[in-house]
Amino acid sequence: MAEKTVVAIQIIIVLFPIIMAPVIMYSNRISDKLRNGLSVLTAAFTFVLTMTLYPFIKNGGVVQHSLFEIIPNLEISIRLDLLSFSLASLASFVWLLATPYSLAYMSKEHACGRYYPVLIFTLGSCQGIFFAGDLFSLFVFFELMSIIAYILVIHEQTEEALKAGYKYLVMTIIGGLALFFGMIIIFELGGTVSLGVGPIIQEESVLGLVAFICFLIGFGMKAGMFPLHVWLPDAHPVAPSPASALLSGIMLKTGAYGLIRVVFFVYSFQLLHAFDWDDILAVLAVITILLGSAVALTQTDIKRRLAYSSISQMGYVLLGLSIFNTNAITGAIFHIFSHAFMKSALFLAAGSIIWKTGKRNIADLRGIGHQMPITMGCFALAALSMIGIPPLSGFLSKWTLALGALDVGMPGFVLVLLISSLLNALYYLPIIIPAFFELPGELTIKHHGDVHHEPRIKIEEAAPLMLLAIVLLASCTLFFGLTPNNIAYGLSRLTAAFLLGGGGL
Amino acid sequence: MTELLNVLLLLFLIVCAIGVAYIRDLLSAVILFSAFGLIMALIWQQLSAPDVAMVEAALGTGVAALLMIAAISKTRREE
Amino acid sequence: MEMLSRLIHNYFYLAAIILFVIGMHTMLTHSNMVKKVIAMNIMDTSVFLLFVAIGYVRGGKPPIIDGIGETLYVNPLPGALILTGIVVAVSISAYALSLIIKIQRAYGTVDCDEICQIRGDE
Amino acid sequence: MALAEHLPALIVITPLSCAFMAPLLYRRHALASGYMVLLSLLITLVMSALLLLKVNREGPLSYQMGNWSPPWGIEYLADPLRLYMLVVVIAVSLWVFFYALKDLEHELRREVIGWYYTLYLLLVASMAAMTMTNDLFNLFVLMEICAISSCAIITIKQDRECLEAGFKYLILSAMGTGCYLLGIAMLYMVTGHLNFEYLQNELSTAVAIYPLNVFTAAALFIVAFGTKAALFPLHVWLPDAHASAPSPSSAMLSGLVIKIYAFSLFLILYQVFPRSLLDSLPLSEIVLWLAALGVMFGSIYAMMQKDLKKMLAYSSIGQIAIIFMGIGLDQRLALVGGLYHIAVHAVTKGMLFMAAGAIIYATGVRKISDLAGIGRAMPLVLAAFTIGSASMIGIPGTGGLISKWYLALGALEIGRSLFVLVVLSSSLLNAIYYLPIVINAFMSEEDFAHKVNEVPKMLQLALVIGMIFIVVAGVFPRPLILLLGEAVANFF
Repeated sequence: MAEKTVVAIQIIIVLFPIIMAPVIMYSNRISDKLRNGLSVLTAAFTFVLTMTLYPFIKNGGVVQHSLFEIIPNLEISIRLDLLSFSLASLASFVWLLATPYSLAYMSKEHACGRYYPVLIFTLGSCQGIFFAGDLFSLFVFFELMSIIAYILVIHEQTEEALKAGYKYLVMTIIGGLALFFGMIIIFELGGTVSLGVGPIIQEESVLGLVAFICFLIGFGMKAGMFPLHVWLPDAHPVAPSPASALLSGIMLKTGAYGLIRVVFFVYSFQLLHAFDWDDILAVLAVITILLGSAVALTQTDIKRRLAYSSISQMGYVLLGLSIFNTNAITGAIFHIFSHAFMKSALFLAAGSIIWKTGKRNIADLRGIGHQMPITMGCFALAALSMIGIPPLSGFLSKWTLALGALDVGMPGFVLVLLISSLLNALYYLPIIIPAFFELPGELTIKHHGDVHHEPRIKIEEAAPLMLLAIVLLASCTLFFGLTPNNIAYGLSRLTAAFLLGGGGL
Repeated sequence: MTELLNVLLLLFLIVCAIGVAYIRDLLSAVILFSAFGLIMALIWQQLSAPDVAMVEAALGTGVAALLMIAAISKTRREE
Repeated sequence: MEMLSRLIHNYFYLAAIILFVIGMHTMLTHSNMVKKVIAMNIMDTSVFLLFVAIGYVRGGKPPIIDGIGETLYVNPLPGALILTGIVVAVSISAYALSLIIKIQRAYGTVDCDEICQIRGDE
Repeated sequence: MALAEHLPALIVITPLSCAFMAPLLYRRHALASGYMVLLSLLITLVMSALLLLKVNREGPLSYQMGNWSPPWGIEYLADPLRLYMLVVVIAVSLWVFFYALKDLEHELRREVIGWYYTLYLLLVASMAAMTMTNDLFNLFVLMEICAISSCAIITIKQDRECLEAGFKYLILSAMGTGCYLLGIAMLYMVTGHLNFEYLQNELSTAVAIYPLNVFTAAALFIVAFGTKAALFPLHVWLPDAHASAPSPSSAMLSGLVIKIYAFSLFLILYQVFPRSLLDSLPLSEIVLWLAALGVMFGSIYAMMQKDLKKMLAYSSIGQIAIIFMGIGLDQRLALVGGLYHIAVHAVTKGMLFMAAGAIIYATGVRKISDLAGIGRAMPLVLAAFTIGSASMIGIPGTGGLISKWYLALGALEIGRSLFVLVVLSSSLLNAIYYLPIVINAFMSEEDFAHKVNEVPKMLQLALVIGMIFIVVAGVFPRPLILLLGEAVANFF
């Protein structure tokens, strides 16, 4: 494929959803069906287009193309390499599943005319982040996505949602300003913010460190890194479930993606390593992992528990990033994939349960496995994968991460992974086990004198579209765990080698 | 001799200015201000600027004071 | 000491600055609006005095050429500028005074403090 | 072409002459009078643009008023920098007038609208002349004209707040001009010149002999222009004056009038004081610190406001401080940022005031808390408000980002990261008080409680033009930035 075609396809991938957003908004006036159809169509089209880039990527192609110059030395440019393709394909895939899921889920919700355009717009800006060829365009799309996602967060418009949304917004803006500060320091030091010129910062300087910390703040905020995670457990649960799935599954990853770009393309990772700047990242990552898991234990709302779990899972990615060897980076990137599948599946399953039964409290979920076996089965599969039970994808990513940690002689990190897995088990199993092996609360009370009588529980699954998305995502965790030579793992390996090899520059 | 006269006039000016600041009766303040203006015109004459002196006497003192008196008559006299 | 003697030597400048400070002080501290306008005029006039004093040449004649062939004139430029200045100052005070009359109609007082009180009560 | 030589004078004379025809025509034909004003501003804009092109091609043009050559005559200088400001002034006035045409019918009594046109054009003419004049005393006279006319377009509404605010403004601005005149006297005393260029030549030697005079003059200038441009802590007059005035006046005052004084101070600092003096005196340092304080305090005050227009007025204090910061940092890139911000903020704040005016026009609501849910009732107006807020915060794609970018870059270049933080925290503070308004307007659950009248097409069109400009300034700033970069290069 010629470079020009690739650039054109990328531009279409980014702009098409953004342009479709107002169209969808307008179509809402004509009919709901048209609106829904257009939304799904846009998501599907974006996914297909993204996948067409695969042959180009498989041949090791890298594109860095400057579109136009805003002010001298500051341009909007586009980049395609293994890393951006991995993330972009992942994002469009999850969107492809979450959009049809929304059709069913949102049928009970208000203000759909606002929800779909925003959902699709966020897709476009997400792809923009992954395809950005310089820090500035990355920043632009990052801010665009963050601010638009605000509308998803506050969709319910309850007091609680508005409060969480405000927190989210303020934190986002602080993060954006930190990014701006970091970016301007890079521009000052290196005279450019392009990602295509190799590591811009190769010498140690105080400003360089300040910029690094700024990037940590800006991207770390989005990735839910301690101590900037405070917005996350409030914002993710209040959003509608498909939006939560996207927020946790994909948008957290944009932060991780930004950090990867910064670590490998803005700084030379040898520099970070030589001056121990990577230790900041490692320490924060460890705290994030342990804290996220520990707090998740105390949560009683299922979506809040999932949100805290996201924090700890993002810690793995950051941890992998702070260890500069192939295994660890592979683990980090593969964990981005597997966490996206697992967490989206979990959130969507939780959403189905809430949609069907209105139950959010974990204590009320006893016996739900009898009522919604498929949904809960998928939930269990994803949760087990989270814990790291062998044939699932979560195991594979943790295993690779652990290998990477051992390669550099850091068994402490392996210990952290083990502790966190244990904690994961501690907070996921109490959801799964009662769901399957106990009876629903109201039935137990009714029949407490008559234990022998096995009550019949009617199977009431959520809408088929919702089931489809959940089942597909859950089977992904199984598939990518069972076959170590799958596309996601392969991409992760290639990307890790590509990043450590100097980013193909 | 002229130096002495100049100094005296300037002292007068300062006294008038301070007087304007302290007198609570606005009409008296305006009258003091006119005196101030006229002394100023004299000083400018001393400084060989007769044109400025004339304008000051006519506009700065005459018209301005007239306007102020008009304003006071429409509002109130004491501060 | 040297500075003091220089100041006394340039007593016009000194007086102008003193007047300027008195005018400004009166303008900013008194709450009556008419008083403010009078003080504003004093302040402006003092600067004009300074200007004219700058242009003055000791023993110079007014810059009127009468054909007799005087040799020493005072600098005519400050005078010309000050003419403009006086006109501008008078128009500003006329405008301010007209505002005062309107304010009297609107608030029933021309005292800044009282107006603040009235607005605070609202 | 003979006419081209006289463009600097024509640019001032055209609005000036129309100023006196407008009220006469208004009595016969109200509509025609408005369009005549519009036309005269348009012609002035075309002339300014022509002049800018000509100067860009042939180099700076010096115009002697009445053929009296400097140092005695008044010289108007047309160099790219001043013409940039001139074009901003005329273009924004034209745009605001476009809005004013319809809005005034609502805000003022019919009899005075003709006079409003006069005052408006006087203001424009004086500002246009202020950008070009190369003579300190002429600048003084123009400042007084500007002060009277801007004060008059506040008080023309004749309600209590306007009158009081107008008087406060008048007195403080008289103090400012008094200080300025004293400063001129100080400089005239030691140099005998009023022309910028001659002053600069003379001052480099005079400062060694009479340092006190020159220092005092510099201090007086900072106080004078600081008062006029509402540099913290001399801003006390601004909030009342800008908030109570009719909306087009607010847009003009906040958008242009305070900036013209900031620009004049900039010209005096860089074109009157020789470079050696600027390096040896902490002038820019003082301006810089006052600006930094102003950025913080302006935003903090704005946060506490309940009235929409008052909030916008306080936010102007923070934004003008950003411009002063560009001047105070004394660095080429920062200066470009500050000057670019003049144009960006002129349009942004103008548009925000217009949006506020349109809201008041249609609903009569002024309180921020009453705006909940208004976004669905008046989407276009609130869209404009949103874009304006975004530019205030410095969200990518709006002009606000570009000026902040250059300011931050300049501050980093000379190793003063502290001021980068100040710029960034101003963004954050802006976000904290602008965003809730926008969010409440669009997201609030309850329907808008007040009756909504239709906003006239002209008002909407004016808002659309503003939005387009802000986005263009954020996406294609290159030519302007290059122009400014070249124009300020010879100051360093």
